[in-house]
Amino acid sequence: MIAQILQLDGHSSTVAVGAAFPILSLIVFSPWVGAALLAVFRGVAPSVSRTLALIFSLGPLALGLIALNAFNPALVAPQFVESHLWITALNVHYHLGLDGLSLVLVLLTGIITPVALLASWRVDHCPRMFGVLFLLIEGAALGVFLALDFFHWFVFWELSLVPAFFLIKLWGGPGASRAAYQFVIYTIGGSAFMLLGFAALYVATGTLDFTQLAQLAADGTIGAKLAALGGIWPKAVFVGVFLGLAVKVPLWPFHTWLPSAYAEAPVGGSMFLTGVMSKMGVYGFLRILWPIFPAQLHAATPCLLGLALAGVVLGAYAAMKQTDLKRMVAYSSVNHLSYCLLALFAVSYATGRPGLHAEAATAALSGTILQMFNHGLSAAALFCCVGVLESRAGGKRGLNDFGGVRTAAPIFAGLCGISLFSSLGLPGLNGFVGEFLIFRGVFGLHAGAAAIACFGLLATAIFLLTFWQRVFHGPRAGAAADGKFSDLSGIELAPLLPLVALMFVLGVWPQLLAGLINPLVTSWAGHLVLP
Amino acid sequence: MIAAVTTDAFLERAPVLLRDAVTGFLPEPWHTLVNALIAIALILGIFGTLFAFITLAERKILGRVQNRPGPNRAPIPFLNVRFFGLSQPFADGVKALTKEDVVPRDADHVLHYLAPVALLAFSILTFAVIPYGKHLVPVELDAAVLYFFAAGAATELAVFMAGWGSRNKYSLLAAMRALAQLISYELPLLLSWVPVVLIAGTLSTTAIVEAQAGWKFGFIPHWHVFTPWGFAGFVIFMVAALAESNRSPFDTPEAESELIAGHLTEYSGFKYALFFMAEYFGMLALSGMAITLFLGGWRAPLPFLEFIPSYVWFGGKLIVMILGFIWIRATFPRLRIDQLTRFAWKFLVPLTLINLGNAAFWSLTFHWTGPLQIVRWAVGIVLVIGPFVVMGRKLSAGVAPRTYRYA
Amino acid sequence: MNAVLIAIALVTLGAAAVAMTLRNLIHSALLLIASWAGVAAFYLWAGAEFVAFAEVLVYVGAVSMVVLFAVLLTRRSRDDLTVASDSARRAFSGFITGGAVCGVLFGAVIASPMGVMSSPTPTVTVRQIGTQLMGTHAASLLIVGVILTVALLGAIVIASADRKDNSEDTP
Amino acid sequence: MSPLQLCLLFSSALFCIGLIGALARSNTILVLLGIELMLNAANINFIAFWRFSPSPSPATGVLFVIFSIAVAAAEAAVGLALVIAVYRHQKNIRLQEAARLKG
Amino acid sequence: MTGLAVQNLWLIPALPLVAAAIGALTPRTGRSLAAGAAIAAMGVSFLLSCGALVTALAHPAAHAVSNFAWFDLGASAFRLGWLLDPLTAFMCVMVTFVGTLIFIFSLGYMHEDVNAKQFFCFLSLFASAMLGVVVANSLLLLFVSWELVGLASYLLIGFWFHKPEAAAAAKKAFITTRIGDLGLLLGMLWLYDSTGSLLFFDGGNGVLEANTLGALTAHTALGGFALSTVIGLLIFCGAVGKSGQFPLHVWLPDAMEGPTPVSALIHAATMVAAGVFLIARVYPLMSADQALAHTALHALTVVAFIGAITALMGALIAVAQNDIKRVLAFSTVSQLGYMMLAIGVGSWVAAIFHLLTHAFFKALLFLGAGSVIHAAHHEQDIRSLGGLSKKMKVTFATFAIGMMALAGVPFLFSGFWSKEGILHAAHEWDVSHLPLYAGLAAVVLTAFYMTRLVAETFFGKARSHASDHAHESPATMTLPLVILAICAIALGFLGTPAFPWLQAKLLGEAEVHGHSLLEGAGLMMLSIVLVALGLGAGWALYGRKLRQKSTSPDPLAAAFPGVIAFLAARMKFDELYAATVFKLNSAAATFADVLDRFVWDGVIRFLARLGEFAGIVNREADEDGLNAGFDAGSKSLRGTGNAYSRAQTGDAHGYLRVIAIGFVVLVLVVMMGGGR
Repeated sequence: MIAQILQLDGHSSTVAVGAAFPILSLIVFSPWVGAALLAVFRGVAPSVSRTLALIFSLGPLALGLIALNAFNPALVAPQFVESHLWITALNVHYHLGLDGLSLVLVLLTGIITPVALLASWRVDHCPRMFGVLFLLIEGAALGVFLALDFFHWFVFWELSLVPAFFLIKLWGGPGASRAAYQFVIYTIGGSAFMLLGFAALYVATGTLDFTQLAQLAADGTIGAKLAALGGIWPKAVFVGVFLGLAVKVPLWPFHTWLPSAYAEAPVGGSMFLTGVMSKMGVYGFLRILWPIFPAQLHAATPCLLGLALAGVVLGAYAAMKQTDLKRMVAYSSVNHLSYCLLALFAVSYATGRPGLHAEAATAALSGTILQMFNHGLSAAALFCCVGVLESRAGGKRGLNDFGGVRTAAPIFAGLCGISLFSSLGLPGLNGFVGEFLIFRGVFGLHAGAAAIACFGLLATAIFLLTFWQRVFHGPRAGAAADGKFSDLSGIELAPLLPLVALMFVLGVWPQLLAGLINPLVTSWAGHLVLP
Repeated sequence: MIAAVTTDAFLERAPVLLRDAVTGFLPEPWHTLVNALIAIALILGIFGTLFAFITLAERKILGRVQNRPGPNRAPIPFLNVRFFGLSQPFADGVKALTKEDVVPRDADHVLHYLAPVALLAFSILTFAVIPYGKHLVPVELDAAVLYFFAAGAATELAVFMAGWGSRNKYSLLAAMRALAQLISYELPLLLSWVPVVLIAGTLSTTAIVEAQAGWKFGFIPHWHVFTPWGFAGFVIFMVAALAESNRSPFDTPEAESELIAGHLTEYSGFKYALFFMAEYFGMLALSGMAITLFLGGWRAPLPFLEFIPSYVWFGGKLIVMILGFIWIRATFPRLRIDQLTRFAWKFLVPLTLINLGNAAFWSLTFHWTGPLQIVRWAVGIVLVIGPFVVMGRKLSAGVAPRTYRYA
Repeated sequence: MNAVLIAIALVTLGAAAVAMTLRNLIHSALLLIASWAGVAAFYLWAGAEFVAFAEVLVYVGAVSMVVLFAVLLTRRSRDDLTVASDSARRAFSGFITGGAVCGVLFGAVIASPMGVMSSPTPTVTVRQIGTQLMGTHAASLLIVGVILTVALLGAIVIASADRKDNSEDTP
Repeated sequence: MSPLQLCLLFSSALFCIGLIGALARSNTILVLLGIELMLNAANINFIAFWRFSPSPSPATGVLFVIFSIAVAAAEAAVGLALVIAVYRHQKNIRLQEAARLKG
Repeated sequence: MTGLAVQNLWLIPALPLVAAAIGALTPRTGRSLAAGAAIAAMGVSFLLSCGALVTALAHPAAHAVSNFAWFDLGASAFRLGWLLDPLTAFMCVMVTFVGTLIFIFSLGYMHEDVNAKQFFCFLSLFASAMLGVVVANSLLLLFVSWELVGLASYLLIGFWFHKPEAAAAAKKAFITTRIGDLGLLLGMLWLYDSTGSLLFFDGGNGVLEANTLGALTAHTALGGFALSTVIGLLIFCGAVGKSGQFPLHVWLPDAMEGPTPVSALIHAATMVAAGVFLIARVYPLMSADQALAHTALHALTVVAFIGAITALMGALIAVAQNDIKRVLAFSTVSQLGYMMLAIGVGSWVAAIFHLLTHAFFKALLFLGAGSVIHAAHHEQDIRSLGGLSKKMKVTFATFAIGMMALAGVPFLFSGFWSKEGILHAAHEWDVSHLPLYAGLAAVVLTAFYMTRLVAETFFGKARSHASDHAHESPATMTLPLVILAICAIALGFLGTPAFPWLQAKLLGEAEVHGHSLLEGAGLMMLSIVLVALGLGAGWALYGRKLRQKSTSPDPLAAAFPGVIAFLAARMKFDELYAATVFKLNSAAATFADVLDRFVWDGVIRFLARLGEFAGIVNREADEDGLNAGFDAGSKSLRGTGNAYSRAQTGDAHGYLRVIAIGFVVLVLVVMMGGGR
């Protein structure tokens, strides 16, 4: 209805440009408008600035839902496309578009950001700037998910680092400064390679538009053009882009910045980092690396599969060894995101080989996207829970600093438990469907990888249950020993409840998401050929 | 007034037929003018009489409520029969007319004179668009509701003129208070009928009444008040209307114990009577508009009662509303000015905004059927009750128990 | 037809002109309200019913109140009555400039050839206005809404006194 | 003289009255009111052109006036709020005395 | 009475789920609401299950299904569904009936617990999941419910989570079963990958239907086995975990840390039987390779041997346990081994029969034990009990019935008939008779340890303060005992060889073909003798000379101290796993951590130092060379700005005037210019 009034129409706007309502630009820039406003209003009361930030962070969600209403999942091509010539000399277009993948991630961002802001409600140190940075980072992430031209895609990609840096450094824990620098320099280092790669790609092809590049890649012309550059360029371009993305995800062994960054960031920051920022990397893999460099990726997959498996298994095992709860959850993120990459690499691995099942590839790719969304929810919820623990224990968050919390705070224990079980892929909660589809796909594409990855599942269960057992069970001990450990207050419930509700809803009714992405994924899996 | 539709019952058409019979004696070009004059005369006559008897009814009912008889001694002139004191209003009128008209020396004479006139003129203007019956709409306007409230907006001006023109600090203070109150409640008043316009899709009063035709299950009328948002809107409208017409419990502008008689302090005699009359007219007009917007206008509540002419229904509803006003006045104590403004801004305005969203939800889900219909109602009701409870708690949280530092 | 227009114009202009010369601010504000009402009458004359009512609602109902409040809130003791030293010069230059603009405008209007306009009074229903507002002009409507909200919030922020002053009042 | 020209003359006159008021008066409130008059004059033009245009169906003039009224209301609110702020600061509302940005 | 259509079968698991939701959402004080909802939901589910049974028995051979799309996947959709056949129906009736009784029992048992409402919430969740397992027509839906069953079990074992042992036991149970579940998951993936479906029955396309099975057996997978063998064995892994089969049985005894009704419902009657049910459900798949002559191994052979080992091992360990619940727990392990054995030797019907009878009498035993524990203030050591037969007459009588049913006392008790069926099937198995011998040995041992249990618990004099002051439990606890005891006797007559009604219905046969009891008389005589032997030995050792003090030595342990100590330590399985699997696990964790901390981080640090050095070099160059030029440029810009700012007078009138004059001038220019 609203969509009709705004004359939004996924079908027609794929071709007609300009006349349509620019909903995607609104999605991207509405948080920035909020950030600007908030930045201008100095001296407003903290509660006001928090509320304002929350309201503006809800904007993309509302707009995303409007877009969802008008979205036609049956179409594979990007919808609501906005394309305007921007820099003529570089053939750069301001090009935004929304397909099922982007939509899912836009909705995820729209959900996680307000929830993270709610979880940071108690941030006392300059809440206005906190809100500003959060809105900035939200806009940047949305820009990454919606941009279809490398130029501003990269701008958004890098812009997302700046607020993240300040969020970690200024609001983080004792080691925050070091972690922030490590995080930013590591990721920028990766991005630099990527920029280099795209520069070379531009020289070779003359365009930076993702859809055009993918088209060229499908034709096979891109390989020829890169080869024309000569030397090591064809390989170097791929490696550069790969490095940029692999650091961001992160792919094992480029993940060492992650635990400290996640652990030192403030609660809301960790939630956003794990919920949204880590998805940017996987999104890059799906949107850029895989469509544009299918052949190179295929050639590298035997090695990459190994790395992804290492992420799955060793990530989980490393988590088992952590005593800092935040680091533990951070490592679980490494583990979960590696599943996504595992699925993608398996698809790429099987491309062009005999016995490729399109159904398996469909399942793997669907699973990847579902897993991205679901991991966003459950990891954010877990970080939120750890944040609550941390606030109760006066900053301590060791595995052994607690005991018997379930006696002291049953509601909190229940919600945290649901998040934990969602994270370890209990059926009936959201995590299961994605993991099942990934395993189903990977098994069909590379059975051995699936079998090894099972160890990851087991290890995940072990360390998450250890977390649960040590912190929540047993006699009351540590920070929960005295009666001061209170159950959740209303404002602490606020971020957890929507997340947990979504876990249930998506666990029982995955069609909500699967319906959005299925045609897209099916078409991807239907065109698996090497140029 | 539109031409009578011959299919209606005779009684339904009677007023129009009567009017046409009168105008029929005149040549064609005069018809419009004479019709308008007849309408004006009728409105003035009927509502004037109604005003007179409402004042009496109010005094009598208040008396009864407060355990005293109320006015009962005024006799019918020359006959010396005390017919329950029914002639009291006329006696009052004669008294007001014959009293000396005192104007303070320093007062701004023009404004002092203009204030009651403007007030009465504008409140009479509002009567023009209310559909009193099936064929009884004085002026059919496309933007009738907007017209109604545009005309009503001028009352504030009159209050200001009265307060400022009197050159009396109590008058001025009271006028400022009155203005603060009027402006505060103008907002919920305006916002509370927006959902009706949203659902009915029109600003025309006749069309809004038309939109409330029919019955669900054959006995629940499709009046707007019988929907979650409509009920909330109606209640808010009535609360705001109370405040707009300076009725108790929102009668702070004329609070005798605080400000003598408010902006009316320097008025006496007939000008005072005019103010008095204008306020009652305003109340009547707002009631009429509430009936039109929420209570189905002139429509009968049950199908088998349709044989009773529409204007009778309208009149009946109007009288019920007025009695409600009187009842409220007899029941509630007066609010303090800060409570009053806080109530408007922190409670009514957010509530109306949420109600607007509620109505939007209602209109977006018009196609829901079966069990979804239940969901629709449940959501609607929750959207009314939830904010009411939450904000009600917030509102009363800091207020009760009340402490009086200077009292 | 024209007579009505001329009457409306005379009333409106007269009220406005007198309002601009009066020393009593309240009177001039009230006269300006009369002039706005005249403008509303002009809209009615031109067949723009909705705009007319909106004009009354906004100007007569709302802006006038704000103006009157502002006048009352900024009254000083006797300072009001003193005439600024440069007021004659200012008035003179104002008249000269305004007259020049007036002359230019009148000249332009009279000089421009306006064909015979015999079109009937156009009708525009509220429904049309509404659909256009929510349709083609939806973006503008949103922007105006934002501007209004921001302006009102800003006005409150600017006009509100320091918080300390009225802490006494809160119970 | 055609009605349109009359309308335009009416609006020009109103505009100039507003302009003269704004220029000649030193009271900031009156200056603001003059500006309001000028805005109204502009609105009259919109309506006039809409009323007498060959094809008035799209109601653009009306919509323009609606937006204009909304913006004018915002302007009035902000303007008068500024007046009050200035008054609180310098105890009078002479426009020529409010010439400094620093306070 | 009309039956329940398969389309409405989902109601049976849904009702307890609703009860669980109610339990979860009520505050802690709402325990009567939670309990009432749970019991009511189970009761209604029981009635519905009876309806389903009526439907199923009307056409016992039919597999009525109701499938629906869950979510879109590729060109089609991923589908789930419900299945109604006699197997499902019998299981449903059993689960809901036993469940209802146990829920009622819990009312009394958990009366004093502050978290009782949580308990009923978890129980309902469990019941719902278990019924989900039973009615599922899709391996995935079964797996989903299966995992939820595991979750509920986890929550219930850890119900007294403030006890560290309970928390640890819960985790152990979850992790151990999950190991098996991974096998099940892999099997499921493999099955899905090779057939494209996970529905059991789907109008000819289901995985348990003939043409799919044919395709599965036709392919060979790893090591020359048929695909169906490999998949079947992987699925069996899940059953091993869930049903406490060797070598994943270690969690089941520890699970007795949970409240006793939980032990009765989950770890005796239903959940642990889910593994057996699973294998019975996918029996067509498991047995698909039977027709293949050239294969090295049949899946069912593995099942049979695992079952036999488990049966014997469980019985052996049970002999040396002293905790009343541990004895019963190992007896459960042993009985589950029997069931697996039955399936392995090809008679899944016998397994299900035993499953049903076992559910009743083992639930009875556990509840009886619960009653004892409740009365004796949570004293569980049989050495400290004693003399309860006088004080708790109802409990003693019903417990004795359960004990005799378990021990297989002939003819009257259901356990005899179902066990007889299994031994009979094992006897007829032509691959090996080793399982039969193991089974027979377990018969003796079972009778022996049960006699010991009863003698120690109920006879003699009270050997502790707690058992001295024991008194009969309330009616909410004894009533279920009585009902279960009746069932423990009556149920056996549904499936006697003379009139094997249950077996016939399960197999989908319309008519019941009875056999003469004399057909397997030899074997039956043998087992009767063995039961008598076990009972006699038990009575001789423990009954004749009753224990006097709780510390007095065990006669058997006195005779064979080494063996009994080994058995009492549960054959040192936990120690074995601690030394191998756990060590490996923590070594892997340490490896991963060290890799991260030192190797990868070291690389990064090195690169960072390199960058830092480059930065230092760069800064030196900048400060001296570039900065000076910029300073001069910026100074001149500032001057221009100063000059321009003079025009800003701040006089608003002035601005307005300038604008007006400018306008006039512009208009004049345009007009003079000819109006172009």
